[in-house]
Amino acid sequence: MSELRRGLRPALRLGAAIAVLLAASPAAAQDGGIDKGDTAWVLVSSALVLLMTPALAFFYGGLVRRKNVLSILMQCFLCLSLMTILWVMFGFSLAFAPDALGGLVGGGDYFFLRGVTFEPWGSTTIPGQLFMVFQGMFAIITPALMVGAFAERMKFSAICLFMGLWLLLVYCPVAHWVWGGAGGFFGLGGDGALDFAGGTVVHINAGVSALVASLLLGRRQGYPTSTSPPHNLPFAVLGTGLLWFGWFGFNAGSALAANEQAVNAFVTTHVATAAAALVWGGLDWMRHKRPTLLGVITGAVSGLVAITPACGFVSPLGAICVGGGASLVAYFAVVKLKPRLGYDDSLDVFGVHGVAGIWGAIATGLWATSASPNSTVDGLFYGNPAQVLIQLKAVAFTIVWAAVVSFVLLKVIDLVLGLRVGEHEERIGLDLTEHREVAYTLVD
Amino acid sequence: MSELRRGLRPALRLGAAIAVLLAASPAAAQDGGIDKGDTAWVLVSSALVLLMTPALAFFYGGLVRRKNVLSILMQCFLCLSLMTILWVMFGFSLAFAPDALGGLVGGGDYFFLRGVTFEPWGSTTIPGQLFMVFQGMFAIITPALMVGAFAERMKFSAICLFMGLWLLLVYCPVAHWVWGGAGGFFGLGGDGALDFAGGTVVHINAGVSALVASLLLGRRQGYPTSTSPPHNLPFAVLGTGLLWFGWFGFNAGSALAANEQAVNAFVTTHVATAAAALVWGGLDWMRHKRPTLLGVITGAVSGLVAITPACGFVSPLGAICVGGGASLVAYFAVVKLKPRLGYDDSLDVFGVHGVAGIWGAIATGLWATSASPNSTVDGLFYGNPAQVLIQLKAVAFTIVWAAVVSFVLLKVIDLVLGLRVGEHEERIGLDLTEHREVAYTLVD
Amino acid sequence: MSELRRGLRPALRLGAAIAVLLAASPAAAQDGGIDKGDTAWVLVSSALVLLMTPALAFFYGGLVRRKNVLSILMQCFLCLSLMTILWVMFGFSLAFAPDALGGLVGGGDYFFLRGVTFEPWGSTTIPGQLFMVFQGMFAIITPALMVGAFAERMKFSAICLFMGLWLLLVYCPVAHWVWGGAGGFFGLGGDGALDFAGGTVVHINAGVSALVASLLLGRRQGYPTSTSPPHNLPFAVLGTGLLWFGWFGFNAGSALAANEQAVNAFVTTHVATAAAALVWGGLDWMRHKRPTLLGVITGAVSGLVAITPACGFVSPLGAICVGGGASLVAYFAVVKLKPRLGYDDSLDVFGVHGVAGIWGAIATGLWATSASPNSTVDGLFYGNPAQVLIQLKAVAFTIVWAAVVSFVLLKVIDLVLGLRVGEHEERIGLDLTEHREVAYTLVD
Amino acid sequence: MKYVIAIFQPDRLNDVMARLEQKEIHLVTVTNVMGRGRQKGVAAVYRSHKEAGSLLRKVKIEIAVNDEYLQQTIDAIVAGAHSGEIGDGKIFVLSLEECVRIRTSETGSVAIG
Amino acid sequence: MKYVIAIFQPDRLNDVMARLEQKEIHLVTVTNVMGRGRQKGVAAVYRSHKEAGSLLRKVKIEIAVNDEYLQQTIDAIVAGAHSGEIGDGKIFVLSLEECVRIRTSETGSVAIG
Amino acid sequence: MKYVIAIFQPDRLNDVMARLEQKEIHLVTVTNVMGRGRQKGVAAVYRSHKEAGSLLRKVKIEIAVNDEYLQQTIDAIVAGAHSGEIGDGKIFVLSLEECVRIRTSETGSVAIG
Ligand SMILES: Nc1ncnc2c1ncn2[C@@H]1O[C@H](COP(=O)(O)OP(=O)(O)O)[C@@H](O)[C@H]1O
Ligand SMILES: Nc1ncnc2c1ncn2[C@@H]1O[C@H](COP(=O)(O)OP(=O)(O)O)[C@@H](O)[C@H]1O
Ligand SMILES: Nc1ncnc2c1ncn2[C@@H]1O[C@H](COP(=O)(O)OP(=O)(O)O)[C@@H](O)[C@H]1O
Repeated sequence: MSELRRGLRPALRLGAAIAVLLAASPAAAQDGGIDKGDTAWVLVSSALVLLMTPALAFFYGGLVRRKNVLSILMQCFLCLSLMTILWVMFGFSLAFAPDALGGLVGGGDYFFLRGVTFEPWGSTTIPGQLFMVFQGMFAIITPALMVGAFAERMKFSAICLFMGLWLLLVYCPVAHWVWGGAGGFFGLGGDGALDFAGGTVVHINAGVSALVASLLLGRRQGYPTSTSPPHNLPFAVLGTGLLWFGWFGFNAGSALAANEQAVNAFVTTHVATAAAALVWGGLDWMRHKRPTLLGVITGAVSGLVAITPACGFVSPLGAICVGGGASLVAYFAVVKLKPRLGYDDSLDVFGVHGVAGIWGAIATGLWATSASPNSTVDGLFYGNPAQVLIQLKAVAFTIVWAAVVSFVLLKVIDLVLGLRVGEHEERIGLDLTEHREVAYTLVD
Repeated sequence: MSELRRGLRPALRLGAAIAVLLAASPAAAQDGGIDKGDTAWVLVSSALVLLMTPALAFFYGGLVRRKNVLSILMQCFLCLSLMTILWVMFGFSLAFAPDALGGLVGGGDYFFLRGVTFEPWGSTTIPGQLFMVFQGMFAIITPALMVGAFAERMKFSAICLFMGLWLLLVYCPVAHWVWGGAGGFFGLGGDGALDFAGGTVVHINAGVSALVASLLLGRRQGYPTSTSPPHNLPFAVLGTGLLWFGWFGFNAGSALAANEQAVNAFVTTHVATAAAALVWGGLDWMRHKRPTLLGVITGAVSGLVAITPACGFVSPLGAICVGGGASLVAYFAVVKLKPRLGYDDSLDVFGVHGVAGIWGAIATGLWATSASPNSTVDGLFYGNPAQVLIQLKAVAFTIVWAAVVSFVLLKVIDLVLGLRVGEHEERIGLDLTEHREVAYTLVD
Repeated sequence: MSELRRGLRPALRLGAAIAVLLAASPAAAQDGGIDKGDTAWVLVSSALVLLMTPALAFFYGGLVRRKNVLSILMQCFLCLSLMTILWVMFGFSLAFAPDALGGLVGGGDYFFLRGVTFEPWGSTTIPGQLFMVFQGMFAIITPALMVGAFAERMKFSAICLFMGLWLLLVYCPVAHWVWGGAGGFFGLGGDGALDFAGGTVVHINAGVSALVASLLLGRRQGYPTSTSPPHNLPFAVLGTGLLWFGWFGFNAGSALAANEQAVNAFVTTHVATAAAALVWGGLDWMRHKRPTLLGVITGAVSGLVAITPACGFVSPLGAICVGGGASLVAYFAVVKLKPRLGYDDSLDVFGVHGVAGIWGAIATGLWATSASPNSTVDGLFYGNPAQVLIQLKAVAFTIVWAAVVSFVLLKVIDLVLGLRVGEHEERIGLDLTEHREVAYTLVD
Repeated sequence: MKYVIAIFQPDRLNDVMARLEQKEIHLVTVTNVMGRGRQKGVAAVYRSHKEAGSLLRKVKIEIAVNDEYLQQTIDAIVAGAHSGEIGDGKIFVLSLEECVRIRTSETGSVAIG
Repeated sequence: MKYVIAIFQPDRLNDVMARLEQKEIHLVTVTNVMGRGRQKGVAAVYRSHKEAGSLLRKVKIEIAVNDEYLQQTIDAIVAGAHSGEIGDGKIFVLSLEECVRIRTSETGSVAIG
Repeated sequence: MKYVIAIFQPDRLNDVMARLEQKEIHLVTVTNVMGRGRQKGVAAVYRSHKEAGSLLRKVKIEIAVNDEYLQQTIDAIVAGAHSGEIGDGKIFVLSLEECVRIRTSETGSVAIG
């Protein structure tokens, strides 16, 4: 978000201005450029993003079989707890400290939050600790997104190890390039790749790694002939509702201020999601003579994914295109591509997050407009074709890094622990075999 | 809310004042009277109101039979997506653009959000786009409220068509009269009908239309003898909890600022809801020797409905009366009126939203007090009997418009598409026949 | 929070300063030291704390048997409604009005909210009514916490009576000592017991009373041999997710401002919870060769409990210790102590809230550091051993008061109404016998 | 003694129970089942993946009766469950060798009612 | 061979299972059912709409045994499920013609255990 | 006529149903059950409280067939449910005295199909 930063400057100059203005009063000194309104908004946004992980747990958990629902929820709570600790110890530093290894990753300056203060972060008007925890919520949900690809067959121990390493070796570097690095992307990002709230860092990253994981894990028993329908669709719908709600913190919160840019991100996020839900529903209707609810919520999530990198840069009408397009590409990936290639990405993490994420990153290069508040960049449709190439480059970098590192990690873990549970365990279900619990009593 | 507007002015004069105060600094020019604290609060409120629609989906979904729960959730998600798109394209303009057709509705000035900027909206201190999206959330949930009346028997295609037209032809005009029109109510509202957060526009509107719909649709098979109990009461309770939570955004957010008026609306909303829940529980206890949970949550929702128009104008103690009274009238409507008249308003949309909404509008005229922050109007109990008549007139206008237009719409749609699914489809359930899905697996 | 108050002063002096600064403008006069950003944050926090009670209802409800889930939800909604009314009528005054009975409790000055205005509360920058409703949310959830100890066997009528009296006779006095009293703790607290967001008032208070209740009620039929597993673990997980989300309002909101202290409380709350979840999961893993999800969520709640009194005073790294330690002590209490002593604290209210609450209060005395924003006190590990004793005294006072008064109340109610339902009712389940409802249909 | 098993449409349960009441047959055990019959199930679709002819919800009731009650039990069920449409269901009769009332340990015909 | 069907109070399941264990009867199939018996169900009320005498939760177990095990099976169930209160339930015994163990395709008595 | 009851692993249901289809046995009733068999259940643990050998999810199907169809019904079930592992389950055959199709009131063999 070197770009985002730039985007923010005006707002921040303003923040500074206020500080100056108040410098006369004792208050000012004490307050040191922290804006109460901005702080309130980012506090709330952090809470909203936290909620997205339980929300995701239900979105995924409702789609698996009864015997595996707890394993999904457990893996999401693993992310909530493990990633948080890793983040405050190493992750934040690796992502946001000054360059190390020539910008591949951040240095150790902030290990254990050393030097992360309550002073305004960078040129923002919120405390550094708040920026840290807000970003920490992103570091929780991103690995959690991959859970949908492992579903119903991966060893919990292997998941713990993989998730932890993945955060440090895949997420943090990419986050550093896009948001934390001086030049970003090994200095290449200097040319201004746009990613407002995490299209590359979060969705492409997780989506591609998920694909790799599902290929290495292999298919579930009986896939595709006799896998069973979602055991509790209302749970998936509940998850979607909470995701939509939380995503406002994810996207609009990324403005790091309660300003016009946040409002723009809020509006575009909402509109794109609605458009995507409509499109997927329509495709179902045409294809199966009935619109399905699972289709509509899958579309909504695809729209949320695609608008993530774009939300601060496009207009509400542009957002309709970004969202609508997201459902088209994701629908194609889920309904045509996956069956054809025959991999078992159980809950379509790649189809929804990977493919719609890539679409979103590109679409940002198409519909970005400098008319958006605090934004200075135009996309193809506003006369700046170059931006598309810049976006493509960022996408390519992310895909390659995520794919290669995830592949290596999984191979190694397979040797050390083994990735997959036994046939018998898979049949009985992970809840009982991996966690010694049953989700619902049949008789009590 | 011409009245509300007036109510807001002081706060806004203040906002202006600040702008003046800061005008010296470059910041000010750039900030143009946007208040970060107010913006943060309305951003959050918009998210809270969005959450109310999934919440409503679970409140309703838990009360129907297993075989129809998805159809309810689907209809709510239809509102989330379709209404959003219609709103940005036409709805907002029809509701909030300068008068057209002599104030019957807004003009086309804001079609496709043309001219909706990030400058402060009207005399508020929040960006116009934020006001637009906040109001858009109201346009989503209002039609969704009617879902409870169609439940378990209406064709999805007919619902899509009806909902869309209803938004443009019923909701937008009434919203324009009450909040968007110069004089409001064809200039009659100039005399100051009070509706803080949508008693007439939202609840009476939806409640009355719901009654019309349930009359035209006719009863469900086996009603009333062999309709079955709520298939999942905890879902209905979950929905209620989330509604209560989201309603703070709905009511306190309608102050469009984080000011004393918002606080008053927050407190009265909370108190009225509690009182209503207690009263309904008590009535159950007296009548059936046991308080029922369904009674308590129904009471809570009735209280939320009734306080909606009043929340900014009454005192906390007044709110206890508004809420308690709401349960009394709604209880009567649901328990006595409906069985007597024998219509099948499946989930009591009319009883709860219509009747309690009417009560709330009238009660506003009884307990309104100019002692409330930013408020200038007194009700009957504070020496201004006239206000009751003004309220009644507003109610009457809304009822007539909603009833007549909804009736015509439904009749036409019945001819074009047919309103009701076949007997066999109704028996199998709408989830499978209208959406090709099953909510819960029995065996997996 | 005499201490907290002190902690706040700087910020408040600042607030004042701003007022002075703006005094020139008409705005100022009108605004009277209310800060929009702070108000926005506390409005949101109040809504978040409200959500915690439905969240708790699901956390508990998922853990009981199908036949009793509604009784749990009902008892939580009883708190939502009854406590709210009692609070506005008497509770707030008893807790926060000037001393009566020599500081044992607050006087009647604020009965029926008389004299509770929209002017800034005390030295804060938020309206008095907002402070009142924010505190009211605490008065709702605290009694609700005890529901887990009564579960599956207590008469609803007895619960109503007990809860109401408990609020006025146990909660309000302790709240007055800790937060509302001049000197606090009969003037003893003057030496500065630390309780940022309610370790003593909320968790120890409820936990100890819950233990007393479970002892007086006796065990459920068939406990411990044939009690059955959680009927719906996903519900408990949903509750935990929402609790984690809402707790940010509970803890960070207790700063009563969107300032650095709120940020510190937010970060420590999040980190402690994550650490606690990890530790409990680890203990399970070691003890049963598998980590259980119920263990992880129980750990998370223990962490949230323990960090509550500490969140504003400790550092993020200190929070890891507070949280990790919480799981250790709570695990011991739940897994070893309870079976040994053989009481049936059905859902471990004492083990989780009582024990982890006591740990948290003590831990505050260990890890408190004046380096935290707006904080002036150091704990043992920062060279001030005295603080531990001060904390222990506060804990002791709370335990004694809660235990004695609860014991008396329950004994009296047992005589008047009887505490426990009949054997037959208990077998059939409270949903049907106490509330005439069934949670889930088996056939419809 | 006979053991009667009947499978029919869930929404007919109330009618059937009522009919049985009338005939003084009070004791019934009800189970939630899924059935595949003549009435081919509608195929469910999840992300465009068709679930082959999914099973339909049905309800199963079991009634142990003395031989003289058999006919009216069957009649009551048919009367309550009949709609003439495919999917109405079936009634199966098995012979019951012994019956024990747990509360009293009575056996045979007396224990049935 | 006999096919034993027993219906009793859900909260008795653990006891019954334990008793059966003692008698070395390990193989059991359990189903969640609802029953209307002597013990009249409590009427549920939804928004003041009374649900006529609602069904009560019961649990049903099925056990296939060889004839010589029949008596002790019945005894074990009675011992575990008996409370002397209305609602205790019933045991039904049907004759079992054939039994096949899917894993080994063994049939008859040997396949039962 | 025979009344066939089979209990097997839930994840085998699709295979079994398919096999039955092939043999033109279309009418089946499926129930969700829990079983305790040879295959000892894994003990579940809640807050370190062990649930003694918990029951495992199984699925039960019931099929009424005419005698001549019996063997192929059994074969189809075995073919679909067999995995050779403990837990595969059982098939039980009872004699069926009467069968009534509710829709038409037909009885006997004709009513079965
Ligand atoms: N021969 C049978 N064996 C087991 N169950 C059966 C049999 N015949 C019907 N059923 C059950 O009865 C239900 C209704 O049967 P169906 O054939 O649809 O009714 P109809 O005969 O009126 O068309 C089926 O779904 C199935 O559950
Ligand atoms: N004749 C019967 N046929 C089918 N089910 C029965 C029969 N008698 C009892 N049951 C089942 O047993 C349960 C308990 O029966 P009930 O009459 O209440 O017990 P008790 O005979 O001890 O009073 C009933 O709810 C019902 O499910
Ligand atoms: N004698 C029996 N009576 C009732 N149910 C049985 C009986 N034998 C097996 N079952 C059912 O079949 C299921 C599988 O039985 P199991 O013994 O595990 O299979 P296998 O014989 O292949 O080891 C059991 O869980 C139980 O539900």
